[in-house]
Order: sequence, then C-alpha cells, then structure tokens
Amino acid sequence: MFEALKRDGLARTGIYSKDSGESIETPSAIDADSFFPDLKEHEFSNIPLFANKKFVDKNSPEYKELIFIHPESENKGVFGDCLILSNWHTVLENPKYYVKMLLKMKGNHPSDTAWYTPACALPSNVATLINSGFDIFDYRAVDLKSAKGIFCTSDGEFLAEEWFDKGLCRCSGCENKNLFEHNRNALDTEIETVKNFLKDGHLRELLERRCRNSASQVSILRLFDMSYDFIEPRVAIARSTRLYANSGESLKRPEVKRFVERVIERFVPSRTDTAVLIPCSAKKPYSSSQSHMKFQSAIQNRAHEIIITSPLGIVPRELERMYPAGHYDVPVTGYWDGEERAFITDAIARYFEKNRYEKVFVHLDGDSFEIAKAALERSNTDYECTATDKLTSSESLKKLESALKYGRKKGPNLIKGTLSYQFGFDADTSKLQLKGKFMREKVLMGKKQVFSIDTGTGLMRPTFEGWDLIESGYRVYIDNFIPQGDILAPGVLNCDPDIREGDEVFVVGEGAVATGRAAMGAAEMCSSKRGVAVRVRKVKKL
Amino acid sequence: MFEALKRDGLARTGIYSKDSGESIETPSAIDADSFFPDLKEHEFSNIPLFANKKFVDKNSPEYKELIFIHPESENKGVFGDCLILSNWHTVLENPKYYVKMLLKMKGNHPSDTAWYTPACALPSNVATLINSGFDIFDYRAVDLKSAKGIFCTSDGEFLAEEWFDKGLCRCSGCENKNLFEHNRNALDTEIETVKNFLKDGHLRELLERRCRNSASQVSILRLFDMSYDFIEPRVAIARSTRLYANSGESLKRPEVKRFVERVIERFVPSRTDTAVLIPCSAKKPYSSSQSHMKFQSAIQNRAHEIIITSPLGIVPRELERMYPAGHYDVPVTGYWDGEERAFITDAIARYFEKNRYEKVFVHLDGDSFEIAKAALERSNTDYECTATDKLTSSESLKKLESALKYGRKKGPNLIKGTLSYQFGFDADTSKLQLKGKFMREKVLMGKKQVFSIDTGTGLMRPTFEGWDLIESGYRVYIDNFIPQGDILAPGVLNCDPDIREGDEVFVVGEGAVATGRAAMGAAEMCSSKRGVAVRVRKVKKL
Amino acid sequence: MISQKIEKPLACWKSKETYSGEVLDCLTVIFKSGGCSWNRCTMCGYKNERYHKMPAEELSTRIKQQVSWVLSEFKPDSYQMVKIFTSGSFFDTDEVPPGARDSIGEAFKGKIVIAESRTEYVKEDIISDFLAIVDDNSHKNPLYVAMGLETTNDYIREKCIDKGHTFEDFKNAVSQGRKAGAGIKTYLMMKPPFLTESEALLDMQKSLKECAPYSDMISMNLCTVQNRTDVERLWKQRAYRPPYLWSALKVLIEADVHVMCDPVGGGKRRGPHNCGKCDMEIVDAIREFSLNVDKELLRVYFERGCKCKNEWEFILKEEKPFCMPLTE
Amino acid sequence: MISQKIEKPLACWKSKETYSGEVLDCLTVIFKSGGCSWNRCTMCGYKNERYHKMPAEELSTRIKQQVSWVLSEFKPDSYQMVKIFTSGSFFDTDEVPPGARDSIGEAFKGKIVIAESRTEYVKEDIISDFLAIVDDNSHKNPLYVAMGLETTNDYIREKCIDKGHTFEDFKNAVSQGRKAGAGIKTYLMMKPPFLTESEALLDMQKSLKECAPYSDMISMNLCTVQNRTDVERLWKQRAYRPPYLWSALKVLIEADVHVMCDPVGGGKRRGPHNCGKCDMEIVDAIREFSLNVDKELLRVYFERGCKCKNEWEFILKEEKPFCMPLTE
Repeated sequence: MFEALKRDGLARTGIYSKDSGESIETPSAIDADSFFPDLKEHEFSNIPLFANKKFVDKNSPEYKELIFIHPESENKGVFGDCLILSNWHTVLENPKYYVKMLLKMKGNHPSDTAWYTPACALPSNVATLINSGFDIFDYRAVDLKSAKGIFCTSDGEFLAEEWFDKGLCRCSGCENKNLFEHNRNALDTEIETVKNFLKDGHLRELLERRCRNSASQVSILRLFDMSYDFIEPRVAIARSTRLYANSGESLKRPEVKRFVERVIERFVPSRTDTAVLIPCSAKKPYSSSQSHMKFQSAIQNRAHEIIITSPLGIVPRELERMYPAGHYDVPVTGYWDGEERAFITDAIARYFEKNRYEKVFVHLDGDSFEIAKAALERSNTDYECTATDKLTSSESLKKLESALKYGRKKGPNLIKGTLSYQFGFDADTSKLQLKGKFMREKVLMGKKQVFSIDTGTGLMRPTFEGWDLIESGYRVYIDNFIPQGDILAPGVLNCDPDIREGDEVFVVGEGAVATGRAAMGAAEMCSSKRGVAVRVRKVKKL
Repeated sequence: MFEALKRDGLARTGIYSKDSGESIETPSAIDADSFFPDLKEHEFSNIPLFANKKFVDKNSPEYKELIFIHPESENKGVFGDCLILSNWHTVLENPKYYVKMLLKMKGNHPSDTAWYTPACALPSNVATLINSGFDIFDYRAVDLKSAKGIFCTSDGEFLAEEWFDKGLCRCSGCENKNLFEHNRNALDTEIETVKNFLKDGHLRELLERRCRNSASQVSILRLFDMSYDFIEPRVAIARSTRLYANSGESLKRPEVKRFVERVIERFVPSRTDTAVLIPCSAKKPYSSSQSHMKFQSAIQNRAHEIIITSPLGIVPRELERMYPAGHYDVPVTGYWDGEERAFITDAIARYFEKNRYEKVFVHLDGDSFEIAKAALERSNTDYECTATDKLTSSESLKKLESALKYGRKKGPNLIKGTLSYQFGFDADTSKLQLKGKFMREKVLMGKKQVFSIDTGTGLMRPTFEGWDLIESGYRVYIDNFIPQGDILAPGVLNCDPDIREGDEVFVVGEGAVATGRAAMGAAEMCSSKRGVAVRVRKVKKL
Repeated sequence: MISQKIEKPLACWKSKETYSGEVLDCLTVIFKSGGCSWNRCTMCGYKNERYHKMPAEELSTRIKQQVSWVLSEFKPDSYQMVKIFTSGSFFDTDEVPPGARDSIGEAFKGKIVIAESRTEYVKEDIISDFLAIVDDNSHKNPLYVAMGLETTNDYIREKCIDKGHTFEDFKNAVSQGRKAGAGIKTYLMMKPPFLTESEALLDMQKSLKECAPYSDMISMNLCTVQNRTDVERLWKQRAYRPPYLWSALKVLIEADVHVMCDPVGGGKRRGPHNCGKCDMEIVDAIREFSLNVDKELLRVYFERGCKCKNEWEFILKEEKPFCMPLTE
Repeated sequence: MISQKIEKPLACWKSKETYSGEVLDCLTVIFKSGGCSWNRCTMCGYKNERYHKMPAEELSTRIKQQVSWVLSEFKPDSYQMVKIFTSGSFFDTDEVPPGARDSIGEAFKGKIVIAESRTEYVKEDIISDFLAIVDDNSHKNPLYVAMGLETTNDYIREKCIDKGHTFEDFKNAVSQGRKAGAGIKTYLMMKPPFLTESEALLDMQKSLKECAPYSDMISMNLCTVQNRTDVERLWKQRAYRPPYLWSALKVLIEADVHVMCDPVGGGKRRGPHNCGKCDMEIVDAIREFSLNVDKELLRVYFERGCKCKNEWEFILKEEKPFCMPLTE
C-alpha cells in the first residue's frame, strides 16, 4: 500500500507498507533481497528496456509483491501497488530515452503507486531519480562501487585509493575504514537530504546543484523542463518559500514559465493607455523597496507600472506579491546573459503585442534597457526613454515625472489583476473595493467581504460571494453529500483541468457547495484513491 | 613560512609552518585562539573593511605572527608570511566589493603568502573562499551557527530543529547528537573535499555546483570570470583531466575563453580558400568518432574542416587534440541557449572576419546551423549549405562530397596550427614532417626530431632544434649557471609574460640553454621565492 | 508666502522620571539651535538639525519663539522636571545666545532642570548665572548639568566616537559645575562603533564605576543607528551592530549605582536588539526599571533567557576586533 | 570489368589443435555458401555472409572455386585436421549443393574433418556419403559432425538465442551422426543475451554435464558482439555485456571433461573481458589450455586474481534479471 504525501513535480514523499505491516517512509533505499524476497526467484526473466512489445508480453515476470512495468507493456499497477522498473540503470546516461520512456510510463500508470528502481541509486544521482518520481531504491549500485573500490559521495564517484579515508567524510564507515559501509551511508544520507529539501519546498534548488554531477543529469533536468505540459500540472501554484534562481536552468522552471504565460495569456491590466517600465528591486514586494518608493512618487499613478526582471520577464505592479514575483532571489552582476535576454525580450514583446498600449515610457538602464527597447520595437510599440544616468537620481526621477506630467491618474487595480491572473477570468470588479493596511487587505463589495488575500502567496481567497463573481473555472464537482471536513480524492467526481495544488477552488455538489484550497492537482484529484483533495474552508448546504 | 603547492586560478594547496615547527596543510581550518594566541590580545583594534586609508593607517594592529592587510592599506606581507584579512565576512553577501577588494589586495601582495580569513568559513561557502585564494580558516562561523541552533552542510544552513538528527549526516557529531561537533566536522570535511577536487583538477566543476548555495556566490563566480585578465594568467594551459561543462557558467571558464581568443588571435589555418563547418562529436578527439570518419571520407581534405561546438565555439581540425578541445564533455539536448548562441556566433563571426575564406560550406543542422548562418552573414562570408535531413545520412554525405568535388586536396597542417596556437608564432613549417601513428606522432625536419606531441594535452614539445624555429616568446631567462635539474623560481631573472603553468618554455642563460615545461605562470615565476619554476627536460651548455 | 513659519523645538514630549525616590512628570525639549560646534561624533544624528548661519539676535529670537511654543503647548504645572537638549551644547553661547538661554531659564524657573552640554562649555560663571534664573528655592538641587562623557576610556572615545574631549576634561567640567552649585548628570554610550560586544560591555561597566564619583545621575544610552550618521554608514556596510539588550540587562543588573536607561529603538534592527522574539518584554522591563529602580524584573528576564541568549553568550566570548560584528 | 572475381572462402587460417593427446596442425575454412536457412540466432554475425540467390549449379561452381583456392593456398600435407564451417549448415543441401560437398570431401580426403551443421540437416545418409568420400583409412574417426547445441536448456535456447531446435532435436541428430559412423562435436555458447553472469555460468556448467554423453568433443564459445547482430543492438543499448573471462576460467577449471575454448575477441569491449588489465594473460592461458589440456595454469591465474575479481564475484552474486548488466 502506497500513499503519497508531499508532492513536487514528479517527486514525492510517501509511505509504503507491505501486507506484512512492514512499512517505510519514501524516498528510501531498501535491502531488496529481504524486502522483496520473491524478486530473486525469477530466473532467466531479463527484459531489456528497449525490448519490443512482443518480447515483453511473452516474457514479463509476475512477482508476488511487485508489478513489472516496461515502456512497451500494458501491464499496469493499480492504486497502492509497488511497481518495479527493471534495468533503468541502462538509460541513466541516455537522457533522451530516460525522459521519453519515463514520461510515457508515468502517463500510463496511476500516480499513487510506489516506484522501485533497482541498482540505480548513487549518492550523486539519487536527487535526479527522486525528481523523476522514483520512491524506492536499493543498495546494489553503491555496493557494486564498493566492490570496485570506488568512493561515493553526493559529488560523484572517486577512486577509493585517492579519496577514501582522506578526511572527506566522518561517517561510521569512514571511522571503521569500511568503504562498503560508507557508500551505503552516503546513499542513505543523500536520500534524507533530498527528502528534506523536498519537504522544504526547495527540491528544485538542490537539483540545480546536483545535476552538475554529470552531463546526463543536466540534460535530464533540461528535457524535463522542455516537457512543460507534462510537468507543469504537477507543480503547486505557489510555495511558502523563496524561489532561488541561482542557475541558468532557473529561467526554465515550470513556475517561472507558468508565471510568464499567465501574465501574457490571462492577466488583464488595469489600464492600457500608458505604461512605464521600471527595474526590479532585491527587496520584495518591490513597492516596499526604497527605489520603488522613489519611482512611485515620480509616477504618481499616471502610468501602468510594469517591472522588468529576470527570470520572470515582466511583473505588472498588480502582481508584485503573487508567487513567485514576490518570492524570488537572483544573482545580480548587471550582465544579462543571452538566454535571459532572449527569454525576456520574447515575454515583453508578446505582452505588448497582446496589450496595445498607446505609449510606453522606459525607465531602465544597462542591459534591461536594451532588452526592453528591442522588445518594444519588435512589438511596434511607441516608446520614450526617461532615464539619464542613474535611475534613482533626482535628475532621472524628474525626467520621469515630467514625461508623465499629462498622464491620467489611475492606480493599479490589484483585484482585477490578481483575479484574471489567478482564475483566468475577467471578473467584473467595478463594485469591489480593497480595504485594509498594506499586506493585510480584504476585498469588499459594499460591506460584504468577497475575497481575502493570502499575503504569503499573493493569491485571492474567494468567499461564496466571491465565487459568484468568478463565473467559470476552478470548480471541483462532488457527489450528493455534505462535506464534514476536507474532501478526499475518492469523493471528487470531476474537476476543472486548470486546477493545481494550492489553487483556490469552489466545490460544487448537489447537496452543498464549499470554498477551499486544492491539496492536489486536477489530474490526481480525479484519479487518486486516497488523500485530501480539497482543504475545505467553508461549507454551505443547498 | 608558507609554500604553495598545487595552484588553480587563485586557489592553491600549500603548507604553512609556524616558527615553532607546527605546520598545517592548507586549505585548512584552525582553532585560531590556540594557533595564533597573540591575536586576541589586541583590544579595540577593529578596522572595518570599508574604512578609509587614514583610519586604517592610524589604527592597524601589529600582530606577532600575522600581517594585517586591508584594501586601503600599504601594509604588505612578504614571501612566506601569513596575512590576516579581517572582517571579510561582512562582504560575503556583497559580490561587487568582494571581488573588487579581493583582486586589489591579491594584486598588492606576493602570491606566496598564506591568507587567513577569520569567521567566514561555512561548509556552504568555503569552496568559494578557497577559490578566492584563502588558505586558512577558523571555526568561528560554524560555532556561531551551532550557538544559534543552525545545522550546517555543504548545501546550506538549516534550522537544527527540523534538519539535525534527521538522518542527513552520520558523522560523530550526529551520532552524539552534538550540533557543535557536527558543524565543525561538516566544515572540515568540506574543506577536504574542496582540496581533493583542487588536487584533482576539478575545482571549477565543484564550484559550479557549490556556488548555487547562494545568489552571492553565483555572482562572485561570474564576476571572477569577468575579471579574465586577472584570472587567466593564473590558470594552467592544460589539465590532464576532462573539462565538464555542466552549467551556463562553463561557457565563461578562463580556459574556454582563452581557447576561443587564441583560435581567433593566434591560430594560423592550413588554408583559407575553402572551409567546411561540421558538428562536434561526443567522442574525443572528434576524428576518432564514427560521424567524423564519415564526414572526413566525404570531404577528402578538399576543405578546411572547422568543428562548431559548445562551449568552445570553433575548433579547427588542427586543434582537435589541444586542451580543452579534446577534453570536454557537455550536456546535449539539441537546444542551444541564448548565451551559447551569442557567444558562439560571435566567435565564428570574428574568426571569419579575420580569416577571409573564399567559400564556406555549412554541414550543420538545428540550432548550430542557424548560429553558423547568422555568424557567416555577419562576417560577410559566402557560404553554401550541404546538409539535407540527417547530417550523416548517405544523401547528406553525398551532397557534401559533390559540393566539394572541385576542391583542391590539402590536408590539415597540424604542425602549423598547433605551433601558432601554442606559441603565438607563425613558424616556417615547410620543411617539417609529421611521422608516426595516430596519437603518437613526432615532427621531424629531415631526420632530426624537432617536436614531439604530448597526446594528453595536445601541446608540442620542442627540442632545441624546435626552439630554433620559434624565434620569439616563451623564453625564461636565468643567470649564468648550468642547471643541474629543475629551475627554481629564485633562479629566474625574467620571463615572457605569456607563459602559463604547463607551457613549454625555452630556458636561456649565459652558460646554458634548456628545454622544459613551466611549473608556474609568468608572474609567479618572476616573483616567487620558492618552488620549481621550470621542469627541465634537456640542458645544453653553451 | 505671507504666512510666518511657526518655530517649534525639534522635539518635545512628556514622560515619567524617577528623582530621589519619587516618580516625576518630566518634559523633554530638544531645541533647535545654532548647531553643535564640534559636530563630529560618529553616532550623532543631530548634525544637520540646526539653523543656517544667522546673526545671534535672530537666533535668539527664534529660540525664544520655540520657548513660547513649549509654554503654550505644555501646561507648566503638568511637569516638575525639564530635560533640555539642543543639537549641541546648551551652554555654548554661539549656539544658544545668552538672551535665549535666560528666557529658557525663566520659562522653567522652579523646575528641576537638566541641561546638556559638551564639557568645554561647562564654566562656573555661565552655570551660576543660569542656576540663579532657574532656582526659586523649590528644590534643593534645581539644576543639573548633563554631559556626554560616553566612556571613561579616552582611547575609545577618540577612536570610536571622535568626541573631542578627555575624561580629564570631563572631570574639570564637573568641578566647574559643582562650584557653580549644579548637580551632574553623566551620559554614557553603550557600544559605539568599532567595539565588539564584550569590549562595549566591559567598557560600560568600567565607565560606570569610574564616572560614579563625579555623577549625581547616570544615564546609559544604548547606541542606535540614526539616519545620515557615520554609524549608519558602518551599519549599512555590515560593520556595525547595535548592542544586544542582553548586554544592557547585564550592565543594569550588575551596576553598583542606579543607571537610567531608555532603550530608544529597542527591538528594531537599527536599535539595541536581541532576536526579535524576546525584545519587547526586555525593553519594557528596562523602562520600568528606570522608574522603579527595582532590579528584580531585570533578573527575571535575564535568567529566563531566550534561544538567542546562547548566541549572545557566544558573541561575548568569540566576537573579536578582527571579526565583527558576527551578527546583525 | 573484364577480370574474373576470384572466389575465396569467407576466411581460412591454420592453427594448432589437440586431438587424442596429440597436437595437430589444423586448417579452418569458412566457406561462403547459400546461407543459413534459419538465420535468426541473436549472436550470429554471418547472417549477411552469403551468396545472393542463384541456381544450385552456379552455387556449386562457386564453392568448388573456393576449394581450389584453398588447395592452392595451403599445402595439403601441412595440416592433418580440417574444420569446415559455412555461414549456416554444411549438410544443408540447399546451402551447399551435393556436388560441392563432394568436392570438399575429396579435397580433404585423408584428413580428420570436422563439419558444422544445424541439427535438422544431420541425416544418416548424407553423413555416410560424405564420410565415405573423406575416409581413406588413415584415421579411426575421420569425420566429426559439429553442432551448435549452445545450451541444453531449451528455454534459454529459445528465449536468448532463438536457435529453433531443442535438446531432443540435438540428441536425435547425434544418433543419426553416430549411425553414419561419425563422431560428434558440440558447441556451447557462454552467455547469450538476457542472462545474468551467474545464470550464464551455471547454464554452461549444467550444459557441459548434460551434453557430455552425446559428445566426443566439446567446444565452448564465449559470446562476442558481432557487427549487425541482435546482440550488438542490445550491447549498444547497454543491455548486454559479454562474459567475464573469470567465468570462462571457472568453467574450464571445474569441468569434468576437456572443453576446448578459443576466446575470440578476448579482452576487447566487444568480446569476453575482465577489467582490461588482467585480460591478455588469461586469454593466453585459455588458448594454451586448449592445446595442453593442463588446468594448472588456469588455476594459477584464477587464484592469483586481480582487482576486478572482486567485482566479478559481486556480479555473480548480485546481478539479477531485473538489473543487468551491472557492468560494461
């Protein structure tokens, strides 16, 4: 029996329990011979990964506690099963097939199955394996390294003669000069490390380090990122933690791409007469920074403020608190690399192709200035530059202020901006008002509260009245029962495919409606047999 | 007394011995209170890093075993001293000043001094510190983390409540549930890890992982790379190990930039009538790969073969064995990112602006095809595409062959290409002949050997007759003595500033000349008081 | 513009103070003046708080207008004590012309007046004159001269504060003040820049001991990071951290004399602070202690501790001049 | 083109062989023929080594030309034994027309002839006829029929080799051959694909035991990765690794009967290999053993070991059908 707990992309923590009652917290390495005693009984049962369907169908072994799976097989586990993906170690150096086969199989099997991959895990690659959705590993690969005199760490594999017993590790194995013990320790501790990063919401950051252990791991990460349509639905809509964009791959994170896509595809700006492009700040939200206070007092709401930043491209002022716009950190050198330039130029150009502003003021310098100009030219947008020298110099600010002198005053509409971004629905917000202190706002219609704002993530939390305004999308359909607490996955009949873990959802049933937050993505919500689907906030009987 | 041993950029291993005889292998963490007992005696002696010269000059402490240094101070250590850079921890999050101040001080002080930086080293940043040229650390920073209840690993700092004693580490401190002990263990083992990577020639690869621990470490690495003129002379001309280009920063490695610059500035191609651009292969040297065998049998030496590759840009066939062209590995997904595109487009364009070929055939596909076209257009070079579909398909190969049908046959001149690249001198190679099996060639003039080839690095090793052909550069001048073995740094009077560690050099003195290999770069050779400057191969009395 | 700008002091507020075992209402006034003649102290935030250069007469007029404003805003019978500050020295005649000083004396006649000055302006004659104006025999000691000694260590005072006088200068000023019949209030500064936490703590303890014989009242200021000061620049460069509240507690608990302390900015990043969790209760306890002179509450909080007390103990032991500040 | 292409066998070479305790000179000829009628074995590299379809008469002529070439190139009195292979079955009449077979028999009359065939073509009449041609009474057993049994395990033979016959088929063929008066030589295959190292090793040991009663000579082939074979495809997919030389050594040492073995490609990545350091000496020892039938040298090398013997022992124990091959 397997139950997934914390999920992130394909990765997850979970609990796998055998019928005997024995159970492990996953991800975890097991001693396969004792944990799955039946496994070694099937002689002559090898089936290579690239074997064709006929060969596979003819020769597939039937294990007692495991389901044999294969890219070409129709053999499928059901909820709670443990699946064994044999011989996966033979594609570890073959990123193209690694990703292709894996995504095919992940698509073919229910997500709440435990995945065991034998003889693959090393301290240097197990982060990638866990990120690929594997849950159970064994010690075969590290034991083999021990037999070969190889010292394993999370940084790679090294000749034991030169690296073992040289002070690089102080585990019990190293104290005892027992390489076998060290290598198993190294695998176990690395799995725990990955597990903790996963629970902490920083698996991606860890991966962006660990993947450097080999070219193929880098390629695997990049290929996963290119499989955006497959991965993105599995990534929560927000994290409570910061997003550290510390490598080139950060630009390709599903969260980053999703943000850019939604700003272009969903977001409805407060105004499209005049925009002003300004730089980001290290402090988040931007408007709490000294530089933005200066910009804002020069702009005086006479233009739509759009922040140009890496890796997010463009952040309209309305969305500055939305995850990850209010939550990212990025190394700054002043130099924007070619990929950042290309990615951000494209984002800006697409935004201005969709939203035809009459005039855009560019208050940027250095590389971001060049990027913005190129993008505005590409999108045939009329623009004017307002900066001289340092952007926050009084001269620059004066120039900015006087350029906007005749602009109409109209502040950013946080409500419309957030709702359109979050729900993909252009709600009528004319009767709504934002009340309350900065970072503690509520949205009222008359005296009725329609939304609160989750200041941790920037998401709006609709009340029942709020849901009346969002006419479609983000619905979870349940059977005819009155929820007595959270809604479990088996209780979900159907749901909107746009729903991601962490999204605000509206639960609709014959007997009741409820507000709440999705605890899993749409696909899992519709197919899982276990686990909370929606954390319910309020229920209303019909 | 400090002696540097293995160097790589600013980083080095070494031995620091106190007058008492006590000595440590660096890099290393010390218990500062007992190692430098005098240090704590200087009360009220704080001088912040940003203090001005007047303040510094007035207040600098004078230690018994240490030299106080400061960006604004003219205080200098001499050979063998241990320098203390106080309060450096206050710029760890300030990459701009970190790099600016450090390079200023490294330029001001002799390189064979040991650098001690107090209260800076954590397991998560010590790789960056070592890479910055620090040798001695203490436990203050980790002990502080212990006092604050922070669990330290080479991946970062974490709340001990949630991370310590959770199976992430099995060191003695973790076994004893002693956080203080764990944190010191973690620092010690990380220093040993960095040291081993440094000795192994893979410090850069480790850094490209570790720097992700914080945005500022990424920025520091990037800023160092932007300080090419300072760093490059400190990087050996070749490594015996592979170069793993597993991140965006790999494109900016000094070795990579140096290769590109030399191909453009120094390299003399065998011919400039016709060139053919072909893709790289995973196997090195390229010509041992199946795809290159096919290309070569289609080209039949009727054009100058130029390989287009990331991260090196362009590799002329003559240089395919030269470090790092024959020594790099790179993740391949088929997608070339914006920075690769920009960098390689620039390299190709500059090459073809300098070397005006009459005609270039482009046998490339995908992104590299687009890049090459853009570069050739930028350089106004006449080109023709010869590929259809798959580059190694018989159709493509036939098209390539027939496009070159009327070309003049002239094989690559490995000798001229290598000599011009390595020595920056366009030697007369008309009387030279390459003899011997692949990867075991010698260069003869008549029956006299003038060069052998170091197949590990691709470098030519001149005999005395070989040096006659290289009329200038790469000379090391010594006093009037007959070398009885290797030449030590104090024996060097002067040398050519282009010399890098690992370069072939010609030793010239009044009494003798010698052939050999530089064991340090030009600047160190001229200034060091200790260590082998040139490993001598042959000596000839005059 | 035809409206006249109203002249107001830089700040003026009421608070409670302990005096001779009694809790009094106290008015604190910071007059805008001609500005400090020295104007170099590293932590001073009043450097720019001054009138532009103007004739003494005009300066006098303006200060008198401030006095009027004070008198009209705060009922004279609502307080018994007055603390007078300028952005420099109250007894510096260039800064506060004699006429202005006299009207201030008149305004606060009958109160217990504490007036702050640099040592070089504490001269018997000037003090006597002012005392004569203030004194209406309501109090035994109607005037206290307050001086920022900061520390009794001349080296620290010079390097870290750049105060421009010595402990000896202070003692001379004390004797001038006493000759004039005034009491002495001494300000000490906890943790000027360039000191480690333990250097600052020990310096404060030593200073307290050494200044006690010369002081009728002692007030310990905990250094805060004021806008546009040298200390702020250092703080932004991560070269300065305000003192821990633990250090202040320890000093107060262990002091042999009563020490007043108002932890301005306490618990903020720019003020004396601990970890953020335990700060406010300690700040409140210190404020209360200044009134009730009872160390019990201080001891309770000190002994109860907090997670961050460990950190502070570590800092006391391990923060050294060559590696400071270790925390923020 | 006006020149006539010379017809040559696919390969032809001389070597030493042990026979009845004597070392003989032996000629091995691989004739190009009409090609194997089965042509499906996973490791077979001869699938494409055949004449294009042609009339039997022409085929016959071409093969006879090959015979002439052999006779002219290798002096008949320079060897005593001949091993005849085709890219399929020597006794398949479609592959080697009777006329051609007869001339081959004539050519090698008086030698000890070993001719290889699939089991289904081993028929008493054909063998008798051929024996009659070859035999000139110089030898007691002038003809041996060689068959690739590969393994006595029908399941392995079918799944891993796709050989198309059973152990039973083999036994029948043996009885046909014996009835015709021929001796029997059996080829076994060490480590076809889809077997772990230990499965392969145990299968070989079992096969040796089980085939011994039916065999006069046994030869163990160590699987190699031939161009354009199924095995090569698997090898490139990292799904196949040739056997360790350690396994071969172990089999040879522990065998109860003499087993011939020529480790073709030994020490190369595509052939049976260990770590690369110890390979060549073991290959040489195995070659020598085939001649001198003395296990001593094998034992010496086996016991001396190498760093990689540890790895091999681990592989024997831990390589399983669900995680193989573990090494390359």
